[in-house]
Amino acid sequence: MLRLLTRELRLAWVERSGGAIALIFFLIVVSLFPFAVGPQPQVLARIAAGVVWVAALLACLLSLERLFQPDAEDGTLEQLVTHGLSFEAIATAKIIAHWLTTALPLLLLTPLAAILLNAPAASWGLLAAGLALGTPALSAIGGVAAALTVGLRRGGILISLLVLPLAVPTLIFGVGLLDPLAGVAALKWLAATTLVALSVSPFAAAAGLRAALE
Amino acid sequence: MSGFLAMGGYAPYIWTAYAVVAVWLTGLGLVSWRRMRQLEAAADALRAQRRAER
Amino acid sequence: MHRFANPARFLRLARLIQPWTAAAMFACFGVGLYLALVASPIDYLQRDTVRIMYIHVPAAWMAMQTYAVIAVASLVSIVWRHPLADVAARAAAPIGVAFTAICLITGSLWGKPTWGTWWVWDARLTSVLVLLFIYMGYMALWSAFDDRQRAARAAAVLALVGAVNLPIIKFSVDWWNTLHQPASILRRGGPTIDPSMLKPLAVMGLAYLFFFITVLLMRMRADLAAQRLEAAAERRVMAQEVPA
Amino acid sequence: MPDPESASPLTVTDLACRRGGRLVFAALSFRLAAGRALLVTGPNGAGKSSLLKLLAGLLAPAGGTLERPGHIAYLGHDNALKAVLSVEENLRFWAGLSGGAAVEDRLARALDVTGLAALADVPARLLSAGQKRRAGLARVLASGAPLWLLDEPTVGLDTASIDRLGPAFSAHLEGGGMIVATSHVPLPLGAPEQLAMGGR
Repeated sequence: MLRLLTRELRLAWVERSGGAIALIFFLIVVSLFPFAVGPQPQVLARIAAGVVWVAALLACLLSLERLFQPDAEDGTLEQLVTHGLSFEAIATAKIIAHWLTTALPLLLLTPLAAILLNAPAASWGLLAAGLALGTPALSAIGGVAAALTVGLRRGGILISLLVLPLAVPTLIFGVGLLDPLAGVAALKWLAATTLVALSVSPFAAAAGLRAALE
Repeated sequence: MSGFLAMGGYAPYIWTAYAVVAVWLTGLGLVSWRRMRQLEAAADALRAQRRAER
Repeated sequence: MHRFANPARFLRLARLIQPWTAAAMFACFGVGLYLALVASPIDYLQRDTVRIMYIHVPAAWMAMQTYAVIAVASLVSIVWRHPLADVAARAAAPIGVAFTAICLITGSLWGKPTWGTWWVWDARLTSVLVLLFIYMGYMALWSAFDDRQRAARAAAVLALVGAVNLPIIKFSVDWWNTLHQPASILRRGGPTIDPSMLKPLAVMGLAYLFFFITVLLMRMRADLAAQRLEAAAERRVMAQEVPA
Repeated sequence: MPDPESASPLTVTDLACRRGGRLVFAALSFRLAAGRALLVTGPNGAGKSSLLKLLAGLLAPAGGTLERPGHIAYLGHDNALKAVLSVEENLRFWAGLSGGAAVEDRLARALDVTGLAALADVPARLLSAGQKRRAGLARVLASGAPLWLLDEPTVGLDTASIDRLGPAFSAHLEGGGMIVATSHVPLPLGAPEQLAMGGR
């Protein structure tokens, strides 16, 4: 499984323009809000956390369609199975690779987004911590949705439809982290949500992949 | 000299700005230069080899 | 194989003038930095932070100039289908990104002491930010294709569409800015540049320009070499497919 | 060379296969001893590919039992090559996954037999269809698996390349390996056993 993960990371590095697209998309979405609601720093500061979270969520969705689809098309998925990798191992490697190549770089960009939205420096830490803790759930849920839609023609749009409702808890608790009163509770719930997502998703994604090979 | 470095109290901003410009431009310049040298060397070696075969 | 219409002539030309532009670049940077950091007077209002302007404003100029180069090259590429135009356009984009990013970062470093925040949605800075996104979209489009001809064609069209839209974007951002413009925000670094500041600005501008030309030539030569290597690999594949 | 003692025979007893609700075949039984090859023939849609996928463990049988060696190499219709990676990088990944001893020289020999040694460093996207197919075959040759499952292995290959596979196949069989293949073109398998499918 480790060997597959290292190859996924190598492939992501060779085709890094794909990863960069998600990062640019993240910054563009963040920049759209000032155009929409006006540049007043006070207004932006108040909605900053929510905007960063929504932008990060959407950016994570971008690369999900390419998670399993290319491997199903070029026979790689078949070969991985005949080489003895379980569907669960394949799904886990892919989800981890997705998190490392998409969510992690996003984390590094949150200060930039926070600056654009005039978020107070004090909130950057909580914002980054929330994203670090919440994005694994997004990768996990996204992995399941990607596995379920392998082979479908318009899989990409469908993935967003499947992931977004399931991502609501992560979004609420992630932004809730910055709430002065309920911050600690939000942290616990966020961690719980991510743990549940991480523990369920390899098996759900494996079922999806197994069905795709039928 | 220290007056010059202090930049009228705005030293951190001014020197960071100049550092960013210096790092980014020299970085881009060096990377482009190294890439040019490597690729042209490989291409020329290939051409010499093909000419030798002919 | 029109792909290599006349790179030989271009390569000779590039090898000839590249040392000169590099030398001019270093000279201008030397003089420019001296003028900017040492010789120029302190602006009575912004004190020393004006020294950031000397590297900020030329970067904004060059960000626009680079896009103009890409747009012209794209036009040449579409109208006369000259392969070198695509090579030039693709080589210029990363340099454009560099100038745009430098402009934004130095602008932010200039804004902090003046307004106390790292980023202000000032009309000019915002337009440069949008330009940065256009550059990145342009580069992403280039690397989205395997087939180089299709990539060149698509990128040329995008560059021209971008060129047509830039003035509209500039106008809309200015309009958006005045819409929300609380009168109190000081219009920064406007026409109040007194003559003594013009010299460092001009020299630094020249330095950036020579940097652009030098690095552009380097990246073009690298891209042409890469194309030759790719063609060689394809020949190897072809030769292997039909054993002699 | 596959290690003979792990090459337990391939025994199939009244195997049934259902795909997408359609019964593809049923009551299929055969036994393949070590060192033997089996050519599966029959019209398209008779379930030849499904049988191979079943043997490869890609599909669950609808009925019947299946005994096969633990380690198999399967060549389907696709060649599982990543376009951005070179031929060697692709094959090294799969050989690494197969594991086993002497990966390096198995890889080298496989590249040699399939005539891809000269193109080892070329990105897979530049290869022709025939060359990609040979890369797929090279993966199987380099796997060191006792059982080879080959679905139309010679699609897009010229006769010279097919003939060059002959020695590799016979060496595999003599070493106690097994091959189950489907093909519309004659394969250099010596005297393989025949299994006609789809006699409906």
